[in-house]
Amino acid sequence: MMLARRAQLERLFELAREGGRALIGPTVRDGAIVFAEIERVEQLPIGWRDVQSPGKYRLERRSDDAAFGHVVGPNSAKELFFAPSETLYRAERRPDGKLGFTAHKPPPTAKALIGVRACDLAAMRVQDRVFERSQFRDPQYGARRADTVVIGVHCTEPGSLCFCSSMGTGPRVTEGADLALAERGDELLVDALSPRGEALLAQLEATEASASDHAWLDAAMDASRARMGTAVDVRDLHERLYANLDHPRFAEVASRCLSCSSCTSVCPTCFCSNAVERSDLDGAASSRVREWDSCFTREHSTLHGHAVREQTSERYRQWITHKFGAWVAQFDSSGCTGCGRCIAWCPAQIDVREELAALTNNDRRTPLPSARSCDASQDETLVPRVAEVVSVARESGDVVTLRLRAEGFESFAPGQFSQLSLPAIGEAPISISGRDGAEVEHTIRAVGALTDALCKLEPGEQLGVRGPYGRGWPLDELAGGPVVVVAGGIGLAPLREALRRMIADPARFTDLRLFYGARTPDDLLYAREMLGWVDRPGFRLYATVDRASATWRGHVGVVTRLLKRETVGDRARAIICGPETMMRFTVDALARAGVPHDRVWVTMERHMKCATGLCGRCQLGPYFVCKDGPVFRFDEVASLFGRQGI
Amino acid sequence: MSERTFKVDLMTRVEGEGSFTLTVRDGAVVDARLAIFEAPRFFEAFLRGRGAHEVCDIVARICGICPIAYQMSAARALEQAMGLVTTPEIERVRRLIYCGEWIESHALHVFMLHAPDFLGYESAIEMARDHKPLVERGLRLKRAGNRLIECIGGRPSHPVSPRLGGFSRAPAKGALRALRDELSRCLDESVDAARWTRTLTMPELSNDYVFASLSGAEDYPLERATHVALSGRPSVPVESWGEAMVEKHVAHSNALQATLRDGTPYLCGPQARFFHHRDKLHPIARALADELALPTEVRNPFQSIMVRAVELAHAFADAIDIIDRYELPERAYTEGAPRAGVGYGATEAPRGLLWHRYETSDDGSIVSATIVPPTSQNQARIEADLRALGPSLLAMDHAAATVRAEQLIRSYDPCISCATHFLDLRVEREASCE
Amino acid sequence: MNAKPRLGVFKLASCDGCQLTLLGCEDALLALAERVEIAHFPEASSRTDAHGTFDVALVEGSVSAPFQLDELRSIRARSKRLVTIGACATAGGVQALRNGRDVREFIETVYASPEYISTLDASTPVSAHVAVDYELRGCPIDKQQLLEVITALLVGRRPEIRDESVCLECKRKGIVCVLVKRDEPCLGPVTHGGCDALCPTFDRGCYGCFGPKERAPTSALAARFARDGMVPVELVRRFRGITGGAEAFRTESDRHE
Amino acid sequence: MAVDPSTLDAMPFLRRLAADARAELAAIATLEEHSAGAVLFREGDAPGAVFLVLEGRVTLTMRVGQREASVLSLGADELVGWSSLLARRRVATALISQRSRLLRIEASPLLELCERDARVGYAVMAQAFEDVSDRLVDTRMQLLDLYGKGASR
Repeated sequence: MMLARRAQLERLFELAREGGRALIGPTVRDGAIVFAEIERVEQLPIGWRDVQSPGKYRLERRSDDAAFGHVVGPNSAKELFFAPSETLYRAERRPDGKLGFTAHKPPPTAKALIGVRACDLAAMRVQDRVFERSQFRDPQYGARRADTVVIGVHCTEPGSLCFCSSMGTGPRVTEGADLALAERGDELLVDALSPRGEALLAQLEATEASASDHAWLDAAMDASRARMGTAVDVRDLHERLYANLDHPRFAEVASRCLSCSSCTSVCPTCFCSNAVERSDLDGAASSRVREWDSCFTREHSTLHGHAVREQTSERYRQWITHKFGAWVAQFDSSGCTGCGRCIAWCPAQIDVREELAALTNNDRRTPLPSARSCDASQDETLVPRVAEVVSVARESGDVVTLRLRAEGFESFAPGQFSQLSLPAIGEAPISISGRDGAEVEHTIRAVGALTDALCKLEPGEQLGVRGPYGRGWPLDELAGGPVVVVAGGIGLAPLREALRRMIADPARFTDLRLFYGARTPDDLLYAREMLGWVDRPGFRLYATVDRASATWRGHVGVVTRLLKRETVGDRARAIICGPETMMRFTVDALARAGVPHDRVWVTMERHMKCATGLCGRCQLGPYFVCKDGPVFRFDEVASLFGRQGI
Repeated sequence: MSERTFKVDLMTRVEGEGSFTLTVRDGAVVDARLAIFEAPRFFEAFLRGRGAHEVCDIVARICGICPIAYQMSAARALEQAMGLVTTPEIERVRRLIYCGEWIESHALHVFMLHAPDFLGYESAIEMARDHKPLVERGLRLKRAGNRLIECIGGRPSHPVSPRLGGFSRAPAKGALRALRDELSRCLDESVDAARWTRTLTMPELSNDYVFASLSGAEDYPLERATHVALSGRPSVPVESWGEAMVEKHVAHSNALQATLRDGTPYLCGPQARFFHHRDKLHPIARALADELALPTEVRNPFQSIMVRAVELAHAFADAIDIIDRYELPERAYTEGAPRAGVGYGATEAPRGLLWHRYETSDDGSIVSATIVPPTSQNQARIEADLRALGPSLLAMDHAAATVRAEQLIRSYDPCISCATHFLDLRVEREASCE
Repeated sequence: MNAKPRLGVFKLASCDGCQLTLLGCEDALLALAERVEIAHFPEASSRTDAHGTFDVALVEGSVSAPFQLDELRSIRARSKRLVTIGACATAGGVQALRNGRDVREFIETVYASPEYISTLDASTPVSAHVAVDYELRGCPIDKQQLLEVITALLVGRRPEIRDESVCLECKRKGIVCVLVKRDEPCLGPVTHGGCDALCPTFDRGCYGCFGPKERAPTSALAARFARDGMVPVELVRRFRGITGGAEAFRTESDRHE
Repeated sequence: MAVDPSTLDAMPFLRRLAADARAELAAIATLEEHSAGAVLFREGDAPGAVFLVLEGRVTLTMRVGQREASVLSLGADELVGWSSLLARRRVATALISQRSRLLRIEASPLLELCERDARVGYAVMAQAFEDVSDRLVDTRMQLLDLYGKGASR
């Protein structure tokens, strides 16, 4: 550690801004200390402090002229790297009908950050993990985040809403910065935490800090910890929260919560986003724009026009259990850094520390899965590739199978899905129903504007495609014993390629039974193909319909009735895809037949808007359905399955 | 006996819904009626009991096209009632945003609503097929006005920043400066546009008007005044305007019509302002008026399009001057304590003078409100003009004559929604649904 | 595409500001006219077709006089899609402030000869009378949102207009919350976004032009205002404003009366 | 005429009955075989026999206007015509949709037997109750129209 005069800040500003770097630091604007571009030391909030309490924030004059004598303001570094609103790509339909997708690249702007607290440095690490070290890497975030110089500040004067010491993120800057500063009157204690920091420090006029300087800082940090507001008990917090999903406090807090999204917006780690189509008036071109979203909006959990989480209590539960619970399973750390922003900027004055204590006022614990390690991230631009329709097969009145020529499906696994898109209309996840050489098939039911338009495509027309995404069926785990496949309605589509592969491999799949329920005989998909399978030894097909005319000689009734009549045997394994209600009854029927939950796999449904776990929409408890699923072994999701408002 | 009736059940290219009937019998006009169809909205009634600080937000909703006029007249009146004094810096910002409204409203009227009459089109969109540059120019000028309003007030219709005492936030200097180039280009374009109005064929009509416009400020009347100037009569202090004119509720149109106390209709708006204050126009606009050889007393209502074009140039030039001198004021507004009082406010809306009177109680809530919009003041004058036009229509075919009558009414740029806090459809609807 | 889709613009009780927004789409106006046939738009064109059929009808204004009811039913019958534009058409507008009060007394306040006046007791939204396909909020509506509704309807998708709070827009813009920093009463937390957080941008509290958002827990916000010292009469005014006729705001204001 | 009591072993719920009770039941049962297209009874018929499906498929159909709609198909181990136990008219038509082997028991001797021998009575009623309950749940699921447009997936 080195000791410098505070006047060296001038020099540090110069160094930080070298090479045209934008310097971002705290400054007073509109009655708050905000994090914004500054050029000169005088723009720091010298002589200001921010006094905060739930739902209130006031600037006050200090008795001294400390430059860093404040805590955190309404904004954070988040907006610098994860833009509040940004174009992902532009789509164009050329006059010849061909499509083009052009990625939007944010202009590379090198940044230097100064005055970042330990809590916010922790938040940057959390966001790095979300955007850069998950299965998919977000290039827009990466481009903005790359090559950022970070000058942290040890927090010597925490506010009453601070609880970084509870969350283990502060007050001392220990990582994530190049330099760490401590302000002591007109002196600075400076620590270099990286080679770049060393280089910067070498250019400052500074002397080696003494043992008493070290001791002063240690004491200041201890004092800071002691001055923090209410502490949060973080031991097993994620498991304690998940054990209290039905806690009456959720209803109580919902009577105070405005569901306004302020907490998630000011949170330096919240990353949920929404992507919308902005089409030009002529319909020939459109942009896909990503914007900050929040689990407190209705649309965030909207699925087929209905909100999964309609009640404020459910949204509050989603937020708090994700931030302090699911996050641990998803990213191996809490989503909270103890900065206190969600308390200060809550118009309803809700203090999350109080809510956490009230919600976990018992000894219950529910274990969560541990975080899946991610050894290799792949870049995901969210930009579609152009695919061309090779042929269109009409399966039933409102279902067609599009055979597409598209690249990138070589490593496809049955059960995975694609994101299909049309400019100006939008994008949706569609399961892959088959692959044949370089061609992939998607079976689509016309239920909305996009699927209607997809179903109307003709051979030679183009569309956008991303994928394949998600976890498919565990064919290897199924091999060897009897396999029961249960499909309902269009749920047969994601199973078809798995069935084909099992049919084609009689040595490993000697006993294969497909139970398939559809609405009417006309709605039975792939009827001709299935008839071809019937001759295959060891394969049995049971099809049933909900309603039929008297001329139909097949089964009438629900698919579980068929299952009940069959002896499936306790060695069987089952894979199921269909409406959630149908899957729930099927799982029960299988359990009665002796097939336990850990030998049943189901596909889960959530709105897989980005398909990469980056938008936060598809969350189901500790999972992102788009990348942890859509196929789950039933015991993984049993406690969440069919539960309202999760 | 010959009788011809010219009638339009739904007037188009005017703001709001109105109709007119003109009946000529044996060469003499026997009936000239302008009726206004809007359901009453009762602003003056529901303003009572509201807080003084809410009035600017509420009265803006009287009109989507000239909300700033309403906000400014209301602010003036309430500031007077509350004894609140604004700073000169803030007054200039008020004039600036008002310039924006004049630009937006005049550009809309000249190019989109009135020009198609002169060139023989049903709409500016139709006109764009043959005169695209003209329509695009109109849209550019209008957009410049909207941008100016947006910069200061947030949005063109019902801006949010105007308040008692000033603005909730004063515009940043840089933001205004950023508009300067566009305004300057548009000033040139508006000069060209005014020259173009001279090429239009003006139907003949010459009327003897009593011109009423605000006066008492050193510049061209806009956002403040002490008096109402009347041609050929002594001027009237703003406070007394309510007594100098009378509003009457006439059965045939179910509208309040204003006349002078002796029953004489008067005219407010561009021609009146030009008549009284030609010499106070910005030099660029004044030179333009000279170049166009506009008489100070414009007696032909069709020529109002030329006056409006001159005012458009004036508003651009005025706006640019204000921006050039602009410094961010220390405070965006001054505050006043609520008190009981009476206040009067009059400003020049694009289509004429807009007069408000409020009485406040000691907690600052509204005890009574009176709003006299320009269109109701011009209404009697419009009917008088229709009467004057009548005989000249007899030589024309019916359709052309009807269009001509409509064109005359349009030359007033009537703002019917403004007027509808006191207008209703019933009577005229029933009468016209024969 | 064969014939261009036909667009009609209609007006009930209103200030014209919303249809003016269509004229204010300067850059897009001529392009729009290429895409659709603007068949009835009296404010802009003398070619009208009040009795024709429409693919999309934009309706501005509230129902506040008897004749408007018949007019509205007729428009509905002739339009494939009926879109209400603005606070009047979706919530009754500022003129709904008269609702629940003695209209006769109101008429006498404004009119010299009240016997000429015919009006309904309440100013009501279009959806109170006929089915509405889409409600575009705002006083006035936002230009971009209007274009979004039209373009979305043209390609057959649902408009990408989110029912989220003003707070979310405010935070995306990096505005410092006026409620938190100085207790300025702001309806943003319970108000439908779409204005791009205009009022907070201009350093004042939101006054609810876009009406209540879904799940607008107005009582929780009123509780905050009351904690900050707001008296009931002011609470009533606060929720009974430009969109005071909307259910959530009306109920809340009534609660404090 | 009467069937061998071992035939009853095919039905799980009857396997649990004591041998003498099974014999009594066998005594009033007959074995029938039908080929596809045959009709066991028609909607509106007077109450008659109850059937137990040993193999094959029986489809219940109901008249909707001019057409006949299939509402449920029943297979091995399932009960057909339970409404006769309540002495009600047939609520649906039972159509053989696949060659079937059935155990036929006339309702009146069966009810008499149930009255006389509580063990049989309990077994039969319990089975009928379970069947009806399952069918109720299934019918609800069919009503939900899970694969319809409004429902997910």
